[in-house]
Amino acid sequence: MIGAVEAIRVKGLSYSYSDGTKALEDIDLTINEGEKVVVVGPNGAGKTTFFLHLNGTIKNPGGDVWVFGKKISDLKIEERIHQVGVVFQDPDDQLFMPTVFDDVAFGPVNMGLDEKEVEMRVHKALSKVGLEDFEEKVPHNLSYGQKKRVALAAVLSMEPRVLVLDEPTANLDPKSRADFINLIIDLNEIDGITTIIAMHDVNALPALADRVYVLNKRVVAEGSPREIFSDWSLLKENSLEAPDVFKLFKVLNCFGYSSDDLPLSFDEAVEILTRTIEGTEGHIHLHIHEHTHKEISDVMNSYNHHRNGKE
Amino acid sequence: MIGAVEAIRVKGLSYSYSDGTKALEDIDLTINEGEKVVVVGPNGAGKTTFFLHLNGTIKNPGGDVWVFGKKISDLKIEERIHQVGVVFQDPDDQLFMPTVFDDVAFGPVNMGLDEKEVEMRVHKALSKVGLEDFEEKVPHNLSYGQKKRVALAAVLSMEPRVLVLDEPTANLDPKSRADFINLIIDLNEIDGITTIIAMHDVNALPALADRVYVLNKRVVAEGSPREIFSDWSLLKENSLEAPDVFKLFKVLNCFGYSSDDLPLSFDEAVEILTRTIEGTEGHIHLHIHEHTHKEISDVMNSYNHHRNGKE
Amino acid sequence: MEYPEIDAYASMDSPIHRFDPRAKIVSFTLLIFSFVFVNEIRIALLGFLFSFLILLISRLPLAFALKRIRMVFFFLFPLLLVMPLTVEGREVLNITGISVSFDGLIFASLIIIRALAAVTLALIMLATTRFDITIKALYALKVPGTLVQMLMFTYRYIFVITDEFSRMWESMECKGFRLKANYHGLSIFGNILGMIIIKSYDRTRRVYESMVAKGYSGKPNTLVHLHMSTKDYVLSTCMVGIAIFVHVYQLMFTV
Amino acid sequence: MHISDGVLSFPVIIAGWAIALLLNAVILWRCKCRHDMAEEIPKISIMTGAFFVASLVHVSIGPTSVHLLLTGLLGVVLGIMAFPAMLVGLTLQAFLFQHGGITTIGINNVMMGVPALLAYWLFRYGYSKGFNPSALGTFCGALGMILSGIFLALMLITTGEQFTEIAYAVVVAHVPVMIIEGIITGSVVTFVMKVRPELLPLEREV
Ligand SMILES: Nc1ncnc2c1ncn2[C@@H]1O[C@H](COP(=O)(O)OP(=O)(O)OP(=O)(O)O)[C@@H](O)[C@H]1O
Ligand SMILES: Nc1ncnc2c1ncn2[C@@H]1O[C@H](COP(=O)(O)OP(=O)(O)OP(=O)(O)O)[C@@H](O)[C@H]1O
Ligand SMILES: [Mg+2]
Ligand SMILES: [Mg+2]
Repeated sequence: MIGAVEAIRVKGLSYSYSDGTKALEDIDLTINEGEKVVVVGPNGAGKTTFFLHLNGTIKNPGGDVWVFGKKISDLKIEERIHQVGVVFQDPDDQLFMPTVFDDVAFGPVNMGLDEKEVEMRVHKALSKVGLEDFEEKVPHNLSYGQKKRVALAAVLSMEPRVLVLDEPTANLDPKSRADFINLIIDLNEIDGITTIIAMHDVNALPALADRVYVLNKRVVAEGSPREIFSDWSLLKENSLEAPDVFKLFKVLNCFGYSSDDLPLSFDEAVEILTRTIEGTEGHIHLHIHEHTHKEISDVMNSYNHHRNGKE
Repeated sequence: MIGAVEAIRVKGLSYSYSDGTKALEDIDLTINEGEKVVVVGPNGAGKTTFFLHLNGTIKNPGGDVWVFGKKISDLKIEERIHQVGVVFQDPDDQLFMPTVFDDVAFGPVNMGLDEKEVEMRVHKALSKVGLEDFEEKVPHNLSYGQKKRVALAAVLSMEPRVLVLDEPTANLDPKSRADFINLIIDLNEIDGITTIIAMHDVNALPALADRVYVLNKRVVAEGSPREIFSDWSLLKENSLEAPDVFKLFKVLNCFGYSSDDLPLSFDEAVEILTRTIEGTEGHIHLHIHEHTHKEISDVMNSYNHHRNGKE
Repeated sequence: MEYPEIDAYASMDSPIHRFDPRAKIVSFTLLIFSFVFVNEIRIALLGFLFSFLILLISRLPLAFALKRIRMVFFFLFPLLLVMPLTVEGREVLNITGISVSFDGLIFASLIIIRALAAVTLALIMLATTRFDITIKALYALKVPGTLVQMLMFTYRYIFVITDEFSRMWESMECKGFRLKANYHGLSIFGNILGMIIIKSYDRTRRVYESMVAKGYSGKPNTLVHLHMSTKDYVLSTCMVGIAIFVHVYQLMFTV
Repeated sequence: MHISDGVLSFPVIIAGWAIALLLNAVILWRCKCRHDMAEEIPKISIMTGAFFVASLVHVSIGPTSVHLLLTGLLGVVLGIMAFPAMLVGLTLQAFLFQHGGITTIGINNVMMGVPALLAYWLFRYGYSKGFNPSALGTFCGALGMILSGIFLALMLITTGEQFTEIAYAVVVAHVPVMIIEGIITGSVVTFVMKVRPELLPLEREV
């Protein structure tokens, strides 16, 4: 993208915890304004640690993070939290005020805004997450999905330009998960907020990523979701998997369905199928020839690497 | 199954928490020895509450639970924990001893076994979960996936005949998740342990379920995974979703792929595809006829109910 | 926030590391009590040197040990400044009418030396045994089971709660909060603390449930394998001997 | 403010141990009669863990920083079980962080545990008389702290007259901390009353 604004730039970032655990090594990356980026990597890969650098919670003289062209260490707190908002995984860790209103107002109050402005922001943030009438509720008594929304609203009220989310879909039931994903997509597409997300849920990943970084202490790979999921040895080395739909189309390819577009999600699959079938004058042949079985077992072996010995 | 032994039988079980929250209403169900059963339902449906009844943690005079034909309230503690072992969601709640060895030995010691036997069981349980050399480790130095395994080992060491797991795959990276699922399947298939699992992860569900109960305070439905996932209005009412692969084959059906066997997982999909194509003398036609678009949009609407307004 | 990792070097090897944990607890505790009640500064100094000698024998990294020992020094250091002025006694110096007394100086030094000896011994005792084994040794020493279990579970959950607390703290800092000693800051801190208390309280129920699921009935449930060897008997006899000797010697000395 | 090893005299230390052990024994015995110990043990342990962690926080006042004791709060939240909880907490603090001392665990337990008990009784009494819980919390938090300070001063004076001036200084030094703990305890009580009132032992006896 020519002329795109650099939202986040990280250069040669390394970090070790005080007990000696090396969490990050020489991270280099650039994220442009308006992008949706997902960071994946196994448990303990340093994703959360990395996110703590993005808003300056970890102060690290050994590496530099620029936010919209300014060094994060030079930004004042109020400026910084206006640029980058981080939503952590466990909503209970983020809701510590007696009411939903207070929790959502917490950030704006710390930014020194006046009362009117604070109230306006709280209403706006709560309506974004669909919890307009919850202001007076006690966060502790909400359902898990609702708590996650309040935690998000509490960051949205600071109106950050970059939104960082650590495992947004964990522990949610399927409906709440789908709702939450849509909410994030809307924030990105409608409000133009740059989103950076860490997650393990590969089936939800494609909807949330224009670009994927694979992190395992260092940046192991970078690319579109399609590129990342096509590289099965990369997946294997980093304890990852490809979405089921993607794997299935790999198999369909073996059966003679030929399309270079491999879909990553159910919706995309339907669209691609329709397009392909229409493009081939209304029909597709699936058939078995002599190499098919071999090809299929190759695909299975590459992608089901975590199930070795089970087939 | 004729002549099957009833592992768990529950009759007319209702429960309210002391603050008045109605968590369970009139639950009736029977689970046979050797079955793999999954309980699904939205957040707050009462799954965890139900599980607390299965091993007598909640003492409830208002409902009856029989374990292998005996009323649970009549069983002595040592007998009871030998019959049913429950692994809860958060491993930190279950690893309360200073070392892994102590945690895994906790149950056997309470059962009054002698030292030799306790040690043998600890070794056996740890080797089942693949953590042979971890005996002297301290829980806070383990990764999340490892903690989950230790929590499982701590229950396996009591050698229960029924294993109850609350959200075993939550928060795990894809590899750990796949490993954990395989471990559970092995315990069921090789060791013959009856498994009862609560989870939100529909893509992993088919591998872990012979039969599914949908719980939402009461038992809303019961059936094979295929039956449950075919009933989209049931799914919708209970905040559930069908696995992506299953939905995709519904769509393929619209394109003229005709098979009544809809696969639920990637592996099954490959197997069914191969079988179907071989059965039709080596090929399948996918084509678009006049009703196709309508049919597809019907499928999409029924199954993507949680994404309304997004398409 | 740091984990309280007192036993980071417990897997090293030294005669002190090999000392039976029960014997270690008994003899070190006696030594501590003995050195703490010495009234004669020279004997106190000998006690401190003896403690330091054991520290050297234990091969614990000095940086690790000193970092913890010096805390006591900082804590008691003000005594050294205050007591020479407040305690009456032989005057060594007179600065513009304020008399600095020798007795005060000696007395403050005595307190600090005794404290240093005690903390050094306590540190060695804890740092040379894995903490879980120390707790089991307490149980083997017939300390009431209820207390031992409370120590054990509290120790375990300190780590869990520390993590939880750090995460909450991080998320507050992300929203621009800094703890200052003003009303707003403290009452927000009260909220976090309240949240920690509520979360811990909810956890107590879940932990109890999972304990009951494993047949817990309130009794301690660990296997303890500890064997006293001849060396352990000799070593503990020596230490107990020194602990007693110090006071006998002091009695004779002062008479 | 914990007392370190080496400061107090032998009789004071021994008296401390005697009172501490006796009170603990009585409280645990009473608890055993009224409740299921199997349920109480994990409860006290985890709550003690929470207070332990909270007391590691340093609040800076001017050039120095103080770490919190939370004596009054412990009493208000845990009731009489605050006393054994304090014993466990102090033991771990002495062993893990070298705060306080080994020989002084007993006396420290008395010095902070008795104010905690008083704070608890006062809180319950005040609540039953219809006082505002937040204000009561603030008062009990402050009271717990200043009582600890006064006890400490008394103990120093009992040990020897050399400590008289220091004892006064100790009481004065406790005043700012008293205010801090009062505010914190008050806001914790407000928070808990709003979010999870059943957690405070107001109606039931512990
Ligand atoms: N406060 C800490 N002190 C010491 N080590 C830590 C701390 N926090 C994390 N670590 C370690 O740093 C490494 C990176 O941890 P991090 O939490 O960033 O991983 P992650 O990628 O977020 O993992 P997950 O997917 O499980 O959330 C891990 O090895 C972890 O054990
Ligand atoms: N100790 C408790 N006291 C009062 N109410 C409770 C308690 N535990 C659970 N509940 C309530 O009982 C209902 C059932 O809770 P439960 O934890 O069994 O649901 P669940 O199906 O396990 O949900 P999830 O999928 O989120 O784990 C919920 O409304 C919950 O708020
Ligand atoms: Mg993380
Ligand atoms: Mg649950």
